This record gives sequence, structure tokens and C-alpha cells, in this order.
Amino acid sequence: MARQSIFKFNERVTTEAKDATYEFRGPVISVRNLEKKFGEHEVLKDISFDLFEGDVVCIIGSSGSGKSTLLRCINHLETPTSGQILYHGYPLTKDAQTINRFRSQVGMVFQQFNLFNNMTVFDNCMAGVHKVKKRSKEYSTEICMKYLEKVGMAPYVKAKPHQLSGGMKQRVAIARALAMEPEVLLFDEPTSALDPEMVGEVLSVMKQLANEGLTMVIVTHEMAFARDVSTRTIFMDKGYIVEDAPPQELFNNPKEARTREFLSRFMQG
Amino acid sequence: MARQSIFKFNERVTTEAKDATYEFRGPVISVRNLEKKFGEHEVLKDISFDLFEGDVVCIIGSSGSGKSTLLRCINHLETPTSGQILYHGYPLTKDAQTINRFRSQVGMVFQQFNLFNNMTVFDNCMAGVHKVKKRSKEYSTEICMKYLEKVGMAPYVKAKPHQLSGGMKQRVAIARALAMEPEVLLFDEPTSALDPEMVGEVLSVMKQLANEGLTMVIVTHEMAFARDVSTRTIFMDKGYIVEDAPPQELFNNPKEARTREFLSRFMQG
Amino acid sequence: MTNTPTTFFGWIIFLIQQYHGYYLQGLLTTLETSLAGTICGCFLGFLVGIIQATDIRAQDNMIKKILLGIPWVIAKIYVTIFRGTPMIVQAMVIYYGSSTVFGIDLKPFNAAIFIILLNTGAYMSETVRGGINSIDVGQIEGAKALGMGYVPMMIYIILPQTFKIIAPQIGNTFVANIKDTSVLNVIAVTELFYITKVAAGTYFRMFEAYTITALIYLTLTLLFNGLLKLIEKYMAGKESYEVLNPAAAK
Amino acid sequence: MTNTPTTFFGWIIFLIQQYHGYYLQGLLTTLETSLAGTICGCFLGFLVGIIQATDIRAQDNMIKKILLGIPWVIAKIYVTIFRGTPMIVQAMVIYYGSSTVFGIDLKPFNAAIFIILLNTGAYMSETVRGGINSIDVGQIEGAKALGMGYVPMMIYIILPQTFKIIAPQIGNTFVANIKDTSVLNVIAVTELFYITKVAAGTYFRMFEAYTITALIYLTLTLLFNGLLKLIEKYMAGKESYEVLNPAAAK
Amino acid sequence: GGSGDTASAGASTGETASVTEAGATTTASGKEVLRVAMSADYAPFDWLQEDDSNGAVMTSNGSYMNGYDVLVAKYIAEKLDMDLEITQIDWDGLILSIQSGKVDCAIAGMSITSERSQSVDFSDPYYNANIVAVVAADGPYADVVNVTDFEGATLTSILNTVWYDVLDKITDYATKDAALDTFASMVAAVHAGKIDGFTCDMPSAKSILVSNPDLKIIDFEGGTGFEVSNEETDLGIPCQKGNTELVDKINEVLAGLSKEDRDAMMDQAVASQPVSN
Ligand SMILES: Nc1ncnc2c1ncn2[C@@H]1O[C@H](COP(=O)(O)OP(=O)(O)OP(=O)(O)O)[C@@H](O)[C@H]1O
Ligand SMILES: Nc1ncnc2c1ncn2[C@@H]1O[C@H](COP(=O)(O)OP(=O)(O)OP(=O)(O)O)[C@@H](O)[C@H]1O
Ligand SMILES: [Mg+2]
Ligand SMILES: [Mg+2]
Repeated sequence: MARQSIFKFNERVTTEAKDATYEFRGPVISVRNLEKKFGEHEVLKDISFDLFEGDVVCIIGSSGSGKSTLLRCINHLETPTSGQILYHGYPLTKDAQTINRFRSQVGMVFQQFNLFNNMTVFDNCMAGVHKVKKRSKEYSTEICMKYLEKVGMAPYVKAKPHQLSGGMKQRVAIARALAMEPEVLLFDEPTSALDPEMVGEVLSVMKQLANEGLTMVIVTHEMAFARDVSTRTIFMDKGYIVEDAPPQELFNNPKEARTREFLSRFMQG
Repeated sequence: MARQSIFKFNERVTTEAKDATYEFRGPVISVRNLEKKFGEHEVLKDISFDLFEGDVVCIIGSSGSGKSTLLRCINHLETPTSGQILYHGYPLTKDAQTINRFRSQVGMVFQQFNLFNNMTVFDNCMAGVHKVKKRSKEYSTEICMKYLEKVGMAPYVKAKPHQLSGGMKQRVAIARALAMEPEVLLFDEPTSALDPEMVGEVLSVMKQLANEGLTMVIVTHEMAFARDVSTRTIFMDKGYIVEDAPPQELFNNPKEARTREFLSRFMQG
Repeated sequence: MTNTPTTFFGWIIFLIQQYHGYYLQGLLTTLETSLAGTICGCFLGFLVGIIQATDIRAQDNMIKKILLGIPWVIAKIYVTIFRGTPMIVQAMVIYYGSSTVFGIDLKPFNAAIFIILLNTGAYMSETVRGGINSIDVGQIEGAKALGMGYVPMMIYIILPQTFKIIAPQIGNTFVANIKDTSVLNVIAVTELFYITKVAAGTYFRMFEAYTITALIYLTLTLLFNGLLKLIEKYMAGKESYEVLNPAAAK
Repeated sequence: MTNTPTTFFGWIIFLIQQYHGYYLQGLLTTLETSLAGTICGCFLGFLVGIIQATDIRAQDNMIKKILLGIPWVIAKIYVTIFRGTPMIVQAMVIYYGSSTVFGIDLKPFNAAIFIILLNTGAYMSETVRGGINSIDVGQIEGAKALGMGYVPMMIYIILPQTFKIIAPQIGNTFVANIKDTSVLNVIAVTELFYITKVAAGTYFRMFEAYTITALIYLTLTLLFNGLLKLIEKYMAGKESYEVLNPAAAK
Repeated sequence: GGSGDTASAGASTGETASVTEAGATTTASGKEVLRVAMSADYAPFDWLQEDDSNGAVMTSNGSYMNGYDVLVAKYIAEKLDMDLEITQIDWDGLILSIQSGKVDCAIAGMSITSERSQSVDFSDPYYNANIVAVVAADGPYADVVNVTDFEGATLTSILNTVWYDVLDKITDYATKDAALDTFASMVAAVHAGKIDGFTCDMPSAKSILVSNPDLKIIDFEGGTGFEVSNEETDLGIPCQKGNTELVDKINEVLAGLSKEDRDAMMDQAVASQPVSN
């Protein structure tokens, strides 16, 4: 698979970042003291962590703890109240072009899928590769069909989103994000609507991509999934990162009492 | 909990059904040779099963196999292409009033939640009890708060749906359905967006309700959940019911090859 | 002849001096008729729009089909005729026709409101229909699943969401109505536009007479739009929400 | 004088015989100006509506604020003036004003299209703004997350969905435009309504002359609505979809 | 305001009208009422003013109307010993009001034609206005004396009027432009240079000049202008078709109004226009 190198991408994003890649091979994305408030309501509190190339970070935590908001902040869909998001060590300038380039390298699969209602499954996938990344029609078709097949949605290319089942929509959303061949992928509960068979399929695709160097952040409620797939697991509670550790450690030997409590049902089950 | 008796309800729905309950204590809902086509596309094929009082039926099956469509047909949100849905042994007449009464006794939690965007969490719950069932304001408030508390959403009564996280929306949808105190509840993946802790909470509420005689149909992808909570499990594939058996049997000793295949990942996991 | 104005602004001031009473009276009539007509017309439009958005399904029984079908057909005919014909013709038929054919002697002012109302209703019904159709079907299914009837569903769920979508349209309609009252001089309603014609026809200064009117219209439009923005804002509610202390909550 | 009609229908037939040439010519002018004006106006309306729907955020830098702000302010002023003033004033200012002030000698016909276009654009922009605001934010976020720029997002995602919502509005606008061309006689455009006035004024048969016009309008409206329904249907696409054989796919 | 407002005004015309058993409309004073419609936007025949100066009459709409039409209406009402009630209504509405019986007649500068006579009954002429042209005072056609001097000019008038029809005679050497809808727009067109001038009746031309001194009237002397028969420039009073009783009564009154009286009345009207005093 002809994955774009970090260098090539940086040349296209910002000149600061371009220089950076030669001298500095640090984290792809760093989150620094991120805070986010909605009105009075403080949703993210002093969040800091780094993402390195090939990392598969799973974020677990109770409902409403701020996991989705964190992903949305990373992707600049929400503006942080304070704190920074660094890309290859540099904060992004705020002009629309840079942010759009950044986003086309940092894909996202939403909890609510957000497929385009007016487009067929195929056009949904093509929107990113062909229209945004301006790849040739042949190349785009090929790569879209490849990922649609991987998630088993190739037969449905002509359907519109409202004609699909929940799991089907989710699979299209995954294929759409993968077809962009991003550097980093943010998944918000990517298997919530999938049956165990399909979860297995998606898992194997993800593992393969991770081996090829794709960096992933996955919000999930499936502990087994997190344990199996992640290189690092982050446990969030009430807007804080409570624990950030390799999965073996976090699941078998959680340091914090809150983590233990949260995992108790999973451990028993 | 002052749950309405079947008798009382029947008096209000159809006169045919009223007579029925004295002589016939059969299934609450029977599905008979149900078929559903979307255009050329055959989604449900010859589906038949019965639901008895207190039954907790879990429906499992791969994505796109027709589970959601089946629930929607039971609730008359989709019109079956052929076949019948019997309520206490009688088909419902098609006038809007009867169907609305039926629906207010057969609650539904949607895969996409379908909360009312223009209402707060509290008003979403009240819509059913107060506005449809015309219960007093005091009574409605009490019961809504009771269920909102059970799912941990009481602090958020003043929020609007777009201000909630995915899991929060799902919990409000569950509370809204429970507050209606229906005879039958149809759940479409009720725990897909919930963390393990919350799944535990919801599970215990459901078990309690089942003990009180509530009949439930639950579409789910969580095999452990299905195994633990159901009195009967139905496995669907490509629009057919492949297997319909108690969970012990279906999970430990599936008869059909397709069922075995589907469950293989879960069994290993 | 000595005090004949010579400049554009001179003429404007002169015309205002000459006709300020009439301009005011005309403005009042315009405002009253178009406001009353728009408000009542919006209600009518919602009603008719709802009727038109009802879909009669093949599986409904005969009685229901007829019960739903008759209002639907009436609504369709009403909307087609009132959207499809000029307001001046409607005014003539309603005002003079009612007197010639039925011997009803409508007061011009009442006839004016009636005409604007019917006209607005026809246009608004299309707008409402579009708005209703644009509501996510999940909202409708959510209501149906609770066993909610058609009318409460409309009142509590669909219409509040529709209103938000079509609020700019209501603004458009009122602004259009303010201007459309001009055809009502054909039924002896002396509104703002007629006064303008009189001023222009008496002094043959079109630009100046119409500039005054344009400024009045502009002011009205701005005021009404401001009002509508306030209502929109009020309906949207607070952006933030309170999180109650779990212990305190009930 | 011997063949003076005595009945309502007699008069209608008589007037048609007398004036059919003029009616046809007027109809043609009305159609041409309002059709051209509506179509171009819709494009303008989309453009202006998009500009108005852009929100300039506090965190944007100065240059971006200015770059976005200037068109926004211009759009705002344009919409306010053209929605807020009567078309007849706009017609006078554009037609006579352009010649007095700039020495541009516009042909009445071209001026007419220009005026309708600008007018339609102002109204449509409000409609478009409302339509855009009613699109689910998930659609916008989906596009943003792909790194899609503002313009392609509008073209591929938002506007196609907006069009579906506002299609009835476009119908309303065209119908309104057909009628509004009547003010254009002030700039020597002889359209349908003027012919009607002439026919009515010659024989003093208001009802009959206007009835003919009303029927013509009605026909036009029905035709245009039918056309719009077809377009809506075409844009909605097939209800059913093909499931490809997994082997055949690709 | 409706007709009720006029009662408080206390003018001779202001009393609330009611319909007697006989069908004729009378006021509290016992006199019958002559209900006349006028359009108010056609100086010097009719216009609105702010008060009742110069003998203006309050209309049923609560406005004060004056002009040649008002003077004639007052004269007729007085001679017939009737109370006068003027309704102010748009041109299209005038005829409909007569036909639907909302008023008895209209005095609104309407020319008598055989076509119109099929729908209403006209009285005898109450004014005859000859045709003139109005041009820019400083323009190339300011010194025209004969219609043939309009060589190369662009002229127009209002569609479906005798003023517009006579322009057919000059199409050999001048341009007859598309018709406009009002005198006011033609004045604007001259100011904007879109046309060189327009044709109209003499009283209107005088009125136009009162407020637009930069224009000039070309009054063709005998043989140099547009030859038209008197019938084409006669203005009459339309009544409901078949109401010969009223037509006869009006004709009787008009018979006593000589050409000199009429011209004097017209001069009075032009002189009472608010701007000129
Ligand atoms: N409105 C529709 N038009 C056409 N096809 C539809 C429509 N709704 C559903 N389908 C099709 O029906 C099939 C079954 O859909 P359904 O939503 O019932 O699946 P499901 O079993 O609930 O799947 P999941 O677990 O992914 O939610 C799918 O193939 C889907 O494409
Ligand atoms: N637009 C908003 N306005 C106000 N509050 C919001 C908004 N969006 C999210 N929140 C609040 O932020 C908190 C975190 O939400 P978030 O969606 O990040 O949770 P989450 O961890 O993803 O939960 P889940 O697992 O249920 O999806 C919640 O309390 C929610 O109510
Ligand atoms: Mg979330
Ligand atoms: Mg489903």
C-alpha cells in the first residue's frame, strides 16, 4: 500500500512543521494541558498525552467522561478553552487551509457516523479521496472498493445511508475514513453497532494498518477489544485522565481505585 | 410499582381483545409469517414467533440481517409486505387510535435514540407519560425522575439532546421508554453506547422489570448480555430466523452450522 | 410659485410637509392590515400545510381516506388558486363580487385583512409543508413509538422544530405583505402606497414620493426583522444548561 | 356596437378576440423576464445566502475576518435594501437613475430582468440561509473531518440537501415574480398586467379582463409547479437500490 | 377609516349615509346623497391635500380631496340639492364600484369612448381638453411649433389613450416609444433623457409644469397640432349602465355650465394646487 510518508505530508502542511521533521522525531500529535468548557460546564480538565507513530491508543471511561469531546478537540471540531494540540511538535496555525490539510491526514469515524445523506455509499467514500485529496478517479475507485470490501459493504455501493442498517452505516463510515489513507485515525466507538463477526473483521483490518505505521486513537466501551488491540490504554473519568498505561498493566494491575472500580464488572464477566 | 394489568389495558384497546383475555391466555404478541420487502430487496422472510408475558427475548445476528426491521414491524413503524402481528391473539385494526394505544403499551428504544431535539431531557420523558398517557403532572414527574435516576441522568434533566454524550442520549431514551410503563418493550441495541458500569446498571433494571412481568425484546450484539439476561435467544441471518432457543442451549449447543460460525469469535474470546 | 422646491431633498421635505398626515394614516393602514393578515395567515398556513403534509396511505380504510381526503383536496384547491392568481383579482372578486353576487357589503378594511390572510395562508402552507418534510424522520418515529397522535406530535415535536427552520420565511412573508397591500387601493383601502401614488400624481415627482415610501418600508422591515431575531433567539433557549446536584434532584 | 357581449363569458371571449395578440406578447414578456430573473436570482440567492451563513469566529485572524467580513457586510446591505424597499422604487432607481447618474442607457427589457434578479436574490438568500441552518450539523462535521474546504462542502453536501428543503420556496418565488413583473410598466415594459389594464380600461370590464389574466397566471403556476415536482423527484433519486453480487462488485 | 369617520367631520358631505325604503341613499339631513368615486392621483382633476382649504371636500376615506373633478361634483350636488359623498379609490376600482353599486358615478377625468359606453352610461362631456406635448425646456425640441418639427424625437404617452394613439401620425419622422403607465413616470423619463417628450391634455400639462418648471408645454395652434375630433378628447361622467335617471339629471346640470365656466373652474383648480400658493 502506497502510504504517504510523514515528510511528504509536512511539506504540504506548514513550513514550520517541515523543518521540524528533520531534527525532531517526536510525537505525531501531542495534547498539552487541554481544557474544554461548555458554558459553566467543564468537560475536559488538564488533559496531556502524546501519540507516536504506530501507536494504538484506546480510551475507555464512563459515559459523559469527555472521550468524544477529546477526539473532537484533537480534530479541531471543537475549540479548546485552553491548552494546545501540537502536530509534529508545532501548533497548527488557524487558517482554514492548514486545518483542512491537517484534517485530511487525521481521519475521524464519528459515534453517529455522519454519512452524507444525499450520497450513495460509494460517493460517500469517494468524497474524501477524489474530491478532497484530488486523487485520480481510477485510483480513488480502487481504494474505496478495497476498503468497502474489507468491511463487507461492497454489494451496497449504490444504497443511500437511510437504506442501511446501523451496522452497515458504521462500516461505511470506517471505510470512508480508511480510504483517505490518513496518518492518524480517530475512532469514536467504531464497533458499537457491529456484531461479533464484524468486530473481528474490523479488528484485523486495524491491526494490519497499525503494523503499517498508522497511528490510531480508539474510544471504546469494549474492554476486550481495548485489551487486545491497544498499545496503550487511557482511562478517563469526569474529564480527567486517571490512568495512562499499557493494556496489560491497566487491565491486570490498575493503579487507581477508580480504574479498578470501573473495570470490576469486566473482570468478573 | 403499580403496573397496569393486561385486563385493564385490553378494555381500552379493542373490544375483541377484551373478550380474548378471559378465555385465552396465550402470547402477548405473535408474529406470523412476517415478510418485508424494500423494493426488490427482501429483508424479512417468513418470520414467526410468540412472545409470552415476562419473556425476555434477545435477538442476535449479523449486521443487516433484519433485526431492527423486525422490531419496527412489530411496532407498526413499517408495514409488513405480508404476514400478521397479533396482539393477545387478535390482529390490530388499522385505525390510528388503536395503533397509538397499542404503541403506548409497546414501548421502543431506537438504535439512533430519536430523542426530541426541541425538548430537554425531562420533557422528553414527560412527553409520553404526561402528554400521551395523560397521567397527572405529579405522577408523571415522579415516575420520570425515578427512571432518570436509575440510569444516572437525573442531574441532566435540563440539558437538550445536542448537549449530551452518546451514552447519555441512550440512557435518556431508555428512561423515556421505561417511564411509559409499557406491557412490552422493544430495545434496539440498548447498551451499544454504554460503558460496562452503565451496562451493569441497565441490566439490573431490566432484570427487575422482567421479574415484575414486563415482556422484552432486545436486539443486541453483546453475546454475554444476551446470555445473561434472556429467557430465549433468537439468531437471525439474512432475514430468516435460524435458531430460536433458550440461551443455555443456543450458546452452549447451537444446532445450526451458521449459528456456530457466528458465535465462534465470542466462544473463543 | 415662489416656494416650489428645486432640489431632491427640498422636494422630499415639501412632500412630507404636504402629506405627512396621509403618510401616517397610510402607514397605519398598511401596518394594521399586513400585521393582522400575516399573523392570521401564518396560522392558516400552518393548518393548511399540516393538512397537505398528511399522507393518505393505501392501507387506510375508506372512511379515513375520505375524512383525510376531503380537507386535502380543499386545501389543494385553495392553495392553487390563491398562489396562482394575482392578489388584485382576489381583492376584486372578494370585495366587489361579494357585494354583486351575495349582497354582502364588506368594509374595505376587513376585506383587506381577509384577502391578505388568505393569500399569506396559501404561500405559508407551502413553506410549512417544506419545513415539515425537512424534519428528520427519527423525530416522527420517536413520537409515533410513544403512541402519540398526529395532532400532539405536530404541536409538541414537529411544529416547534419547523418554526425554527421557517422563521426567516415568515419574515419574508411579512415584508412581502407590507408591499402587497398596495393592490388594495382597488378596494378603496387608502394605504401607504396609494398615498405615494397620490403624491406622485399630484406633483409629478416620482423619485421623491417613492423615496419617502421606500424609507418607511425599509424602517418597517428592519424593525420586524429585529423582532423576529429576538423571537428566534428566545425559542432557541439557553446555550448552557444547569447540572443538578444528584442529591438535590428530586 | 351590434355585437356587444352581454354575459361574463361573452365579454371574456370578446376581449380575447380583441387583444389576443397583446395578451400573447405580454405573456411572453412576463415569462421571459420572470423566468430569467428567477433563475439568475436563485443563483445569486444561493451565493448571498452562503455568504450570510458563514460565521466569522472570534479566533480568526484579522485578514480572514476582513476577507470574510467585507462580503458579509455587502451581502447584508444588499439584502436589507432589496427586501426592504418596493420593487417599483428599485425599478425607477435602476432604470432612470442609471441613466441620470451614470449615463448608462439600459434597455427596459434588460433592466427588468436585472431588477427581478436582484429582488429574487435578496429574498432567496434568506431562504437559503434558513435552509442551510436547518441541515444537521453532523453533515457539516462529516465534511470537515474529511478536510473538505468550505466551498466543496457547500457544493457537494450542503446545497444538494438544502435544495430539497427549499424547493417549494423556489416555486413560491417564481410565482411571486410572475406577478411582481406588473410593477415594471413604470419602466416601459409592456407585460401581461399592463395589457390587462389596457383591456380593462378600454371597455371598462375589470372583472373580465382580470379573469383572463388570472387564468393565464394560474396555468403558468400549475405548469411551473409540475416542473418543480419533476425536478424534486429526479433529485431524490430511486427509492430502491441494487444489491451487487459481491463477486461482481469492483 | 370607513365612512363612519366622516360623520364626526360635520361637513355637508360627512353625515352617515343610510338606505331608505325607496332604495335611494339619504343622510340624516333628509337629502339624498350623490356618491361619487375619484382616484385622487390625477392633478389637476383630483388630488389630496392636508386640510379643507380652497374648498376641498372630505372623502369617505377621511382625506381631503380637491381639483376640477371635486369642483364639478360639488356643483352638480348643489344643483341637484343632494349631499355629496366622495370615495377615494384606485382607477381600476372606479368602474367596479359603479358596476357593483358601491357608488353612483365617477368623476375622474375619463374620456368618453364607444367601447366604454358598452359597459357604463356616460353623461355629456364635462370638460374638453386639447392635446399638447411636454418637453424639456432646455432641450432640442423646446422651440417646436408644428408637430412636424419633432423630426428625430422620441415621444411617448400612456397606452390606450388618445394621446398615445395620435403619435401614430409622426412615426414617419420620429420615434413612438413604448408606452408608460403614468404622467409621473413620463416626467421621470424626460428628466432621465430616456424620451424627448410626451403628449397629454392641457390641464395635466399645466399641473405638471407647476411642480416641474424645467419642462415646457408645446401648445399647437390651429392646424399645426394633432387633428382629433372633439369626441376623442371629451371627458364624461360614467354611471351604472341603465341608470338613465341619474345621467339625465347630471346632463341637465352640465347643460347650465358653459365653456367659460368650465375654463374658469379649471383655472381655479390649477391655481389651488398646494404648491402654487
Ligand atoms: N428504508 C430502507 N430502504 C431499503 N432498504 C432498507 C431500508 N431499511 C433497511 N433496509 C435494508 O434492510 C436490511 C436489514 O436492515 P436492519 O436495519 O433491519 O438490519 P439490522 O439487523 O438491524 O442490522 P444492524 O445490526 O446493522 O443494525 C439491510 O440490508 C438494509 O439495507
Ligand atoms: N455541545 C455541548 N454543550 C454542552 N455540553 C456538552 C456538549 N457536548 C458535550 N457536552 C457535555 O460534555 C460531557 C462529555 O461529553 P462527551 O460526548 O465527550 O462524553 P463521552 O465520554 O464521549 O461519553 P459517551 O461514552 O457517552 O459517548 C457530557 O457531560 C456532555 O453533557
Ligand atoms: Mg462519546
Ligand atoms: Mg439495527
